[in-house]
Amino acid sequence: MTDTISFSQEVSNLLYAAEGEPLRTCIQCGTCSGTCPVAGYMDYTPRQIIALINAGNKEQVLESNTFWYCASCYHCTVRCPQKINITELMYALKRYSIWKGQHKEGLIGPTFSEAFVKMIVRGGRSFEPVLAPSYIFSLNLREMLQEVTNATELLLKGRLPVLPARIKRIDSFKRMIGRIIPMGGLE
Amino acid sequence: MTEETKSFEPTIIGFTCNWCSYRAADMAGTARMKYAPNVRLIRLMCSGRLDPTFVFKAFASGADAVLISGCHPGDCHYISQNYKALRRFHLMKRVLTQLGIEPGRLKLLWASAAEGAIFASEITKFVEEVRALGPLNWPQPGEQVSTPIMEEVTA
Amino acid sequence: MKEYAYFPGCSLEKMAVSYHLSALETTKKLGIKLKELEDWNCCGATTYFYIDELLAYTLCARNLAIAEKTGLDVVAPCSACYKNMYFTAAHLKKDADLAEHVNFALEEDNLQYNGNVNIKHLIEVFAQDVSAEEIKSKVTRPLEGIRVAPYYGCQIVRPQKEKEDVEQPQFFEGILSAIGATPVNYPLKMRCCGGSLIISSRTAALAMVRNLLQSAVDSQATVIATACPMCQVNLECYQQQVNQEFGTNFSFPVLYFTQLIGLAFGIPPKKLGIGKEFVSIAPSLLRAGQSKD
Amino acid sequence: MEKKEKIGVYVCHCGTNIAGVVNVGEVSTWAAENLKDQGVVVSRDYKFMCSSLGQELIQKDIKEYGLTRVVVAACSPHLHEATFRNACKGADLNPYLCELVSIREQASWVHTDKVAATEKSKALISGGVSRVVYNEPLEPLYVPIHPATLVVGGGISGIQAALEIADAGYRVYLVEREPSIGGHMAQFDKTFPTLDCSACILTPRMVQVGSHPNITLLTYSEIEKVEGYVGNFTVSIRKRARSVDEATCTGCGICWEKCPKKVVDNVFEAGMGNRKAIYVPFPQAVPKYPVIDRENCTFYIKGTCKACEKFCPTEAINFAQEDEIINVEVGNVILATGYDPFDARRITQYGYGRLANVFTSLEFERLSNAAGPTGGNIVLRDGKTVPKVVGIVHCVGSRDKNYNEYCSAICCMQSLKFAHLVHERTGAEIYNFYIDIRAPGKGYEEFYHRLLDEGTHFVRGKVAEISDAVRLPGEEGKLIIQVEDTLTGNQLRVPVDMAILSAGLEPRRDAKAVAKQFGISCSADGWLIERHPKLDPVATVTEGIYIAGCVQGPKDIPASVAQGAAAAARILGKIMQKEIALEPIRASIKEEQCSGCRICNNVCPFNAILFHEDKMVSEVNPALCQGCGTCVAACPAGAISGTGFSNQQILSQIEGLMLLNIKSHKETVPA
Repeated sequence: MTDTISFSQEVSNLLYAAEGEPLRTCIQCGTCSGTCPVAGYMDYTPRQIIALINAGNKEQVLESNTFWYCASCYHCTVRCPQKINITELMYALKRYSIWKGQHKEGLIGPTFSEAFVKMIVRGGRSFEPVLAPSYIFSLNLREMLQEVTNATELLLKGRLPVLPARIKRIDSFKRMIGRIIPMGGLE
Repeated sequence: MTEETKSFEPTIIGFTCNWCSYRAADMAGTARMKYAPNVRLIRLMCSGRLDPTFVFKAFASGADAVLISGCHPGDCHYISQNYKALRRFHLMKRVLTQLGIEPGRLKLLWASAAEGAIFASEITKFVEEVRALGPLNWPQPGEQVSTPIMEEVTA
Repeated sequence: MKEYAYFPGCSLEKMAVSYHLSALETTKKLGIKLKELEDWNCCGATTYFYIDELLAYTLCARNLAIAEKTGLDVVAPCSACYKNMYFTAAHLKKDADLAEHVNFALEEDNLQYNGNVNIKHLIEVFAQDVSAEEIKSKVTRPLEGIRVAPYYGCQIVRPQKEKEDVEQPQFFEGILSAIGATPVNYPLKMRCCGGSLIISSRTAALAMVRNLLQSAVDSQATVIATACPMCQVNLECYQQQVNQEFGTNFSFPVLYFTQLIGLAFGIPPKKLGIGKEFVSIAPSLLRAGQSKD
Repeated sequence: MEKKEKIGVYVCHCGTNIAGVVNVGEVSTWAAENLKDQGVVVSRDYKFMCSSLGQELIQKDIKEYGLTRVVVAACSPHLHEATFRNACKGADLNPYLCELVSIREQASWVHTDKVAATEKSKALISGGVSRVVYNEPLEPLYVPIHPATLVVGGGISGIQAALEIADAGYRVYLVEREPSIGGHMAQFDKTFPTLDCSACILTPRMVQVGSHPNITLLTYSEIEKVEGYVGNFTVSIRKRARSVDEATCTGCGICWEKCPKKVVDNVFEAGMGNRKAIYVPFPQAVPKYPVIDRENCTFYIKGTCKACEKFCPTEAINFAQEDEIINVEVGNVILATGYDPFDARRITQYGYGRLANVFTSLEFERLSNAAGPTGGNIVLRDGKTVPKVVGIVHCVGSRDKNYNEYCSAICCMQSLKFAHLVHERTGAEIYNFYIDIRAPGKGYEEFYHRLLDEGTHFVRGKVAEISDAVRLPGEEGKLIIQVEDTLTGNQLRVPVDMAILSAGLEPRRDAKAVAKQFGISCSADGWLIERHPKLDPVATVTEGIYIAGCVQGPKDIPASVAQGAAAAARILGKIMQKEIALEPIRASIKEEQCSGCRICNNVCPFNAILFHEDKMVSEVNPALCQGCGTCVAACPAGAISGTGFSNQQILSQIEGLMLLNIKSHKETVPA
């Protein structure tokens, strides 16, 4: 059988453990978008994204910045009258777009997340200076200067680590991750 | 036999009361909710009518499991008779254990007339549980009844 | 003596070291021991959860498995770590299939998670496990007249866990009252600080920070109290950028709630990491802390 | 060997409802072939068994084949058992020798696997055939119907029901919890969409109730206990002490004028106004007698005052009055206990109770009521400022899985009414925040158009939050309603002076307890369940208990009135019949087998089993027995049999369901 699954189902399938009702139950009331602190910066509001997904407009969804602008504040999720887990939906879209290598040009989100994941795999803990190159060059000049100023001040106040943090059992830690994701996929 | 275990379809006898659980089954029907076709229902006026003989008769007649279903505690049409069913249920579970039958083959389900969805999903779940237990095999004479008798935790 | 397994999380190692210091100092005063989790790893932050859920659950489960061996409840001071670990534990409890996957990976590190760990946010320890009376009894320098904006942020209360009030909780205010401060009506106390958008979507995040700061000013607060390293850094360290972006003139102190408690307990400011902030705290606050010497 | 029964099996297609999944032809042939030994002499399938042609088919067979038993495999017995029993009766076969097997609700509608559904249908029919052999001919029990009716709840629905029955010449006991009848409708100023004055249309009805010779009005009263069954209920009513003697009180009003104790009226005035400790809820109250609110009366608290007693010209004040228990006999009951408004405090982000100028719909009703605390002036909480911008929030507590999933049906129209009143009285700018406008009643859509024409703004979007977090110029001192205008995709911050939360309807807090008291059930939402959602909307599964108005689900005034009248009509029909046939499902004790152990005496919840000390045996009183069968199962001597559900019937049905009655199958079952 050549059952083609809808984009809505594809996205739903990416929500491994998220609870909540399926996207098709959305009543388009706009509570999520009314609540969202970032809605004004998004190409489409969260409600519109759900409508586009349910309509099967995959390209339009993946090319939008909406899910990269989600701040994970979960405010929409706790208010949704249909109990749709909208924040997890945004995660699923990020995942989908990274896996497919398809996303809007000029976004910092995708490169930053990749760098972050690699860093944890290498050391087990977060080490801010490693992250900087992943995004610093995507910032505009003014933002880059801001970032450097901030880093300097943090360093002066003793709030920035000089040496990368590492957990002790890093080898077994890496093998553990290897059981979930083949290492080649990340390194 | 091997073929039977491969696609074992248990047969389950279900007892419902007339007021809540049978109506829950009706509700599941009216709402076209789907569930496994392995359960055959017998309507009683009340779960309190359930004579333990019925359960043993069902097992003796070849049923792989028995479902007892009634109104929620406190909602009985006959005031409190479902509590009597509850007490008999615990008793029957013990007797079954002593006879060497897995107590998981007897299930008690409270379902109100509005809970068609719960009724349907619980039946499907139960069928899966019984499927996992396999066909009911009465212990043969001389066979050791391995299930410990007194370890059961009473609810 | 109460004891907890303490998961500081990556930020508290350096970036939010003052949170770390003040958490240890204040809990000590209350007779609580925070025992740092042995060889803990990053909780995965938000990033892992959108890259690969299974991997993210495994990262959290490793910490949970280590904690389980101690038999103690886990305390996380960072809201994101807390949320990640809380929901990892919840999902693992409900989903046997997921637990099996995760435990398969944990085997490589000779670990196993059996689902028996409670996770708490540090502020819950102060709000629930310790009574207001106990806190009051340790206060030597009540923060009288200090108007504090209690900033809850997001992930302490959201997503919803049980039936608790996620829109207008009051536990933060309760703690502030216990140390003699005046919690102000801070209408944006539940709104987001922008989180990691400060990196990925700078303009949006700065606007969010601007709103939060403005609301605190409008509420006539002296200081914002936070319970999350991310919130603290966004609210405090980016004020200059906010000012550049919006032509504002913010210079508003943002402290961890544990630092405020520490001041009220009479702990020397230095031991609480005070002095590491970009925006110096108002002298009045320090004075309030020290006045009854 | 007993005489062999002749059984007819009838398999219904129910159009495609059954035949679409179950192979009815195969089932029917199978029954004819395999259940021959059980006595099946004829087996047929037919498109619609319940049609008159289908029934005639059965009747013809009964005559031609001399059938002694009938098994119909069709829908649930709760739907058509009576139909087929009557058909058998028409052919002179005792109706209780007919057995209904549900292969629709239990097979075709719930299974997708056609083979499995067909096999299951066969087993179910086999069970029915095995059982019906042991069915006994029974005669229904006839009991007289008491011509009086109890109506619980004095809102518009209960009022309508009471008047219909009383006008027909029968006694009605109308019980109301509050001091006056009138219900929520008495609190409203206008009714949608006609904008009739609510009081003008309601009060004449209330007066009629108060003066009707056939209505015994019991206000400030509650149901204490209900016993009996259809036709013969005994109801205990607690008439709470009013502290006012109704026989001497003239309702002159001097007492509440003189009473020095002011109390915030949280019931009738929704907290917007005050009353006295001795009070009538509103001027047109029926009955006109006041009550003393003992929790707030100075005399009951401190032991002094008695101002009311001093000034009462007829010495009607009686501080020592006690609750009275009144027992009444009724044949039928109507429950019309209405609804509670959704508590808007639960949605904390809407700020009700925290932000002063957020109002609930009930508060607004009082605010806009000419007889209300502001004389109908729509003003802010300060009591004087007229709002310039008003936001009306729809769906508060409705259509939201966090609160109530259902649509409360009346809030759209209620909101439109509010918008109109605000427009008319203040000229303010009005925003309606809605998800969908639901205006399905007569004249409702037209009313919506009228509002559009009046210039009311309609913003399609569920309000995210209402706050006092001002940020932009022009927001100072206002409430900010944050919402997405979903039609443009823009996030809006709408500054308003007043926000009205159009709260939904909820089941009464004690609806569950009331349902239990009267032996009926609630849906998952908490509304009482009707016997059939389409065809029997005011009856319940318990004979003699009817429901009307919002107790059954959210509805507007016309629908509530219609249901009140409908319930009354149903009951009048029953009263006219003078008696009712009860199902003869009863337990009976074989005296010679009874050991006199008295176990059955204790398990019976209806005290229907008597013990004869002289003979040392127990006996069932058939009028009290409800037929649950618990005693049958409990009797250690097997001396009790339950008609209609005997051991033999059920044990045989089990064998039938397991197909043990079929020779070929028997051999394959391991010993």
